[in-house]
Amino acid sequence: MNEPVRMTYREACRQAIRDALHADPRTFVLGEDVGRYGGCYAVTKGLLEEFGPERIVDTPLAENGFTGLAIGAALAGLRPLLEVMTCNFSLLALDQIMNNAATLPHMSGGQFAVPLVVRMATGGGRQLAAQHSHSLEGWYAHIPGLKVAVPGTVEDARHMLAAALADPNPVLIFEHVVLYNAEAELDSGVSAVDLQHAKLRRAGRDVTLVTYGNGLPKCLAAADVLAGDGIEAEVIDLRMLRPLDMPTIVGSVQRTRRVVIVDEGWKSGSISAEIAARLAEDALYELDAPIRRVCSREVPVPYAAQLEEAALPSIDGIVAAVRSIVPRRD
Amino acid sequence: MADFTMPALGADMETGKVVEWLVRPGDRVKRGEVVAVVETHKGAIDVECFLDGVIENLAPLDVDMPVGAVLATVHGAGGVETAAPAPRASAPAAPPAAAPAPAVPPVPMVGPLVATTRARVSPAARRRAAELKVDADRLSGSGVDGAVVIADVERAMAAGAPAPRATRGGFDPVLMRQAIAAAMARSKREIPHYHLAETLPMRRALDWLRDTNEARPVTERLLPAVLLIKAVALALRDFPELNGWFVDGTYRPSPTAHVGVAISMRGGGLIAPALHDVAAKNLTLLMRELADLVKRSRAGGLRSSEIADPTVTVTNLGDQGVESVFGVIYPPQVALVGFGRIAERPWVDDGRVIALPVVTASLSADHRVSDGHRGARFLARLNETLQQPEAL
Amino acid sequence: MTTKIRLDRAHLHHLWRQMLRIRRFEARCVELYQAQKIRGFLHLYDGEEAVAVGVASALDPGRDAVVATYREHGQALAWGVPMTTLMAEMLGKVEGCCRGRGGSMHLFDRRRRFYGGNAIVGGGLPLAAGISLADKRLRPGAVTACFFGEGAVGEGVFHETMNLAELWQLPVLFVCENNLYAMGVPLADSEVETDIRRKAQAYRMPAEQVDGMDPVRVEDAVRRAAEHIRGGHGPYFIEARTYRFRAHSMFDTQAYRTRDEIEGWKRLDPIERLRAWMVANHELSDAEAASIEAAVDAELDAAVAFAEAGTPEPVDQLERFVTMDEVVQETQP
Amino acid sequence: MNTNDIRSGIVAAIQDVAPEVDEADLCSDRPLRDQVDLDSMDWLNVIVGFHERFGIDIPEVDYAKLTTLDTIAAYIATRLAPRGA
Repeated sequence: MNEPVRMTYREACRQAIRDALHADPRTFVLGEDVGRYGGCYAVTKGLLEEFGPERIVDTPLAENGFTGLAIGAALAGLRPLLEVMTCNFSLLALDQIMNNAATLPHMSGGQFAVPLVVRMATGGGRQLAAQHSHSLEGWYAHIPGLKVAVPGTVEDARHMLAAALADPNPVLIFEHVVLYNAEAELDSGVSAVDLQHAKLRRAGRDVTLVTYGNGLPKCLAAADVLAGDGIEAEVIDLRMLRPLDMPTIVGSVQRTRRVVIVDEGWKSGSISAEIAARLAEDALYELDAPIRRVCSREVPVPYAAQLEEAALPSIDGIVAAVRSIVPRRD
Repeated sequence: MADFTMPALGADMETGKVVEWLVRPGDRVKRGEVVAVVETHKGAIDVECFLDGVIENLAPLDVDMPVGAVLATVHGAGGVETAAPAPRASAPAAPPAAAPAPAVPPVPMVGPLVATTRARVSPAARRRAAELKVDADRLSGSGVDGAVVIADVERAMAAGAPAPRATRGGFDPVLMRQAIAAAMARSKREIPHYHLAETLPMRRALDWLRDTNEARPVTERLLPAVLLIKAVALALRDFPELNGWFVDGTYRPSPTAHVGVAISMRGGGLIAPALHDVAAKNLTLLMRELADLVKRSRAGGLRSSEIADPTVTVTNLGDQGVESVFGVIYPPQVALVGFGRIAERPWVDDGRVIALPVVTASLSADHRVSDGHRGARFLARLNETLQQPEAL
Repeated sequence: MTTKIRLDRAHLHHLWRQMLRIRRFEARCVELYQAQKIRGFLHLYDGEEAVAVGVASALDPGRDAVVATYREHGQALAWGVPMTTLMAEMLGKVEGCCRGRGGSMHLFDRRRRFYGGNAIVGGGLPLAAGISLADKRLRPGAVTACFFGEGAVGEGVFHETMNLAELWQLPVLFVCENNLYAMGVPLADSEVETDIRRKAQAYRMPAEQVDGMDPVRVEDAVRRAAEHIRGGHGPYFIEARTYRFRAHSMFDTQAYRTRDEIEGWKRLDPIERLRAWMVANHELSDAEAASIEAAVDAELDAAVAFAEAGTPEPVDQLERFVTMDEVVQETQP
Repeated sequence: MNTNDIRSGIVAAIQDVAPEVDEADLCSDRPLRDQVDLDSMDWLNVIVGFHERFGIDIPEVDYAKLTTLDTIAAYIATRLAPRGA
């Protein structure tokens, strides 16, 4: 396998899909403009020519319909790989995802599994304005029966799909629009990843930054800024919003005693709210400072660049949050 | 003879009233026949009767009745015996209980509190302690999970708890000596000590230890000291009068055993930092904490803030070759357990003399709080505990 | 009654027995509901038995698949789901077909490819399309029957699914049980086009309307539909015009229709009409009728006994199956 | 790993536990525990120090052979020998 070692997040997603299609004849890709157009974010470019219309299926604009259809196909023996162009359009399919995909295994008394993978672009930062800039992965992490993956690195983009397709449960993979162009070296030693554990991306002793997706590069940048002040920030990449790997988060907080959660969702009822609540419930005595959260401002994401930037979590915002709970090193 | 009762016509229906009877007393009714019209909060509904027979004593019209109340009797009838026992007319307006749900065991919704690596002090108590310049880490907590809460801080302030040690970082030997002198003098002055000793067979414990260590890497190797400390903590669970604090004339037992381990400093001097929740920790964790504590304290690296306040102290002078030790209690504690050297001694075992490794365990205790009788029982329990090393 | 080519006696009895099983099962449910042994929502099938029985008789349960609605007892019984596990499910027992977790609106039976009821109007339509897509590749010739009420045609997902099915030539049979009322709203107050069959023509899908009060006509129509589908000619749409004798659900005062209208339709009761026709044509003796009825009552009493002897699922099983360890329908078919 | 390396490794492990010890003061043929105040915990920490520095696990039963610096060095040398040090 002379796979190029250096690739973009987008190419990693495409290579993962190509591998999946070669690996299992039951797997097929369906979604809006995944075929001739090559995918709204060009992730499936070239796959129609390579695999044909039977396995790369352009769908009509009918999210609830084709999502329900994908669930039915999964019930009856296929392995559909559904692309809902962006999470903004998934709201139309929320009924099928929640009431059927997430619920049938339990409600049927364990008679059916729903081996379905749904990929969606998510997040803002491309000036697409409010209706195309939502960050809804946290909502889906509220639903028992689903698994929610938020690959923040090229490596996870490359390998999470295989794990998701092997998982008997419905797995939603959220790919942040800004990350598609990120580029990185792939470690040829890594051929698979799990869908369970968070990962320490940067060690530090003074504060724990908990984040995922497009929050990861922002937190790593913030950590570099803080290092200049002598503050060593530890960065935890959640990788999964459900299941939530609390032991890794708590383990880090027990060392640093301070935590900032960075989440592109709106604060109210977000995944960051859930993490903060669990820390207060299970690790209260480990904390030497209040929990801080850096989230999107509670506004519909505006089009104008400076407004959008002000609305989304920023590196400066993260640095400021850390400084508000870490005593200055003088 | 069977009762025709007010049917449950909907998920949220609690009461209804008959607004029209479609049969007369004495009529013959057939299964599934509509016999009445019942008014509910959603409107009038035809009601079937599932009994065959002659219907009698029809309930009065326009009287609100709970689900299950008897509306009529049908004699010469079979049919499904209703879940609601008749008559229910007198039942309170509260919704009739459906078949009682099986007793639901309280499913613990909250995960277990993470085993913390330091004293549990609530954020509020920590802030108050800072204000009052009280070392919250050294207080024993009365809050949930044994946490130090504001009340503890304020009570300690009232009781004149010692201010936090002046020096940050390592220990000033002179200050150290003065502190020990003051504590020992106060102990002798205030605490009416009584002393007891007992020789404990150690064959089972040492054999178990030898076998256990053979199976472990050197980094997890156990020492007899950690067995002794754990045994003390376990034995203390039934002797609250030996594990706690005596402050201002009142004694407060501690819910758990924070065991102070007397460690002689390399540069002279003595400190007794605590191992927390000893009873709740396994030997591997305890050994790691003990090894770390001893290494840093003897090398002078222990910080004052780390000396949390123990609720009992164990001194182990075995290494120095002393056979038994009768120590002085550290106030405000009320007991001190001492261990001498583990050594082979002659021992009469059912009429024969054999060589047996033994250790002399001693108890110094505060007679204001406990009596010799209880002290002796504690040593006996300590012995029993040490005879089952695998349970430590 | 159509003059079917050859209606043998055994088959007529079969149709009648199946409808009778459904009718009496529903009556017993009312009784158990009023005795508070069945709770929640309960939607009964009285009057529409001919549709479920006609469809099941023309298809091949186990090879073909079904996706039903929340008014699904008739479909489940006609498809062969045992009365015992159904009743136990209604009583919330672990011996129920879904361990007591689904209840009346969510009955599933994997081995018989009964892919459940669905309490979301129209929620099952895309599922059926997806199942048939899988069958097209994995089980050629299999048909998926998708039941829904005329109320579902108001849902967007109905139109999305109809288009997908015809577009991708999926082997799915759409069976619209048009009982004239969506809960309390008569068809004319919710749809501009009340001839539901014409909606299928908008997607160039072959469709026909059939008398949903006559199991023989329904079976005849479904046989033609199955031939069309198994022949690889894509989906087929059947609008069965039928009527429900009971309320929408247990707590419905039926203010939206008159008693006379109900009585009028009751004169078309599929069970009584088939009985009368068979007696007139010497296909059913009184003795045979009595023995069939006795057998149905015995099966029903046994089912209720089985259900009442059932046990509640232990609460410590609450989180089991929230996520699955394997694709159980493939590892343990 | 020649004898000098072993010797300095041993002394380093001891200093880890007893920082006040100076290598010059140690004579290599007198019992170590007469020259340095090492209780059973210190001694275990020294053994762990040997484990970390030389990658060898010394069983408790061999403690008796480790009395002086010389005997300790000899013991460690034999334990390392098979690896063609």
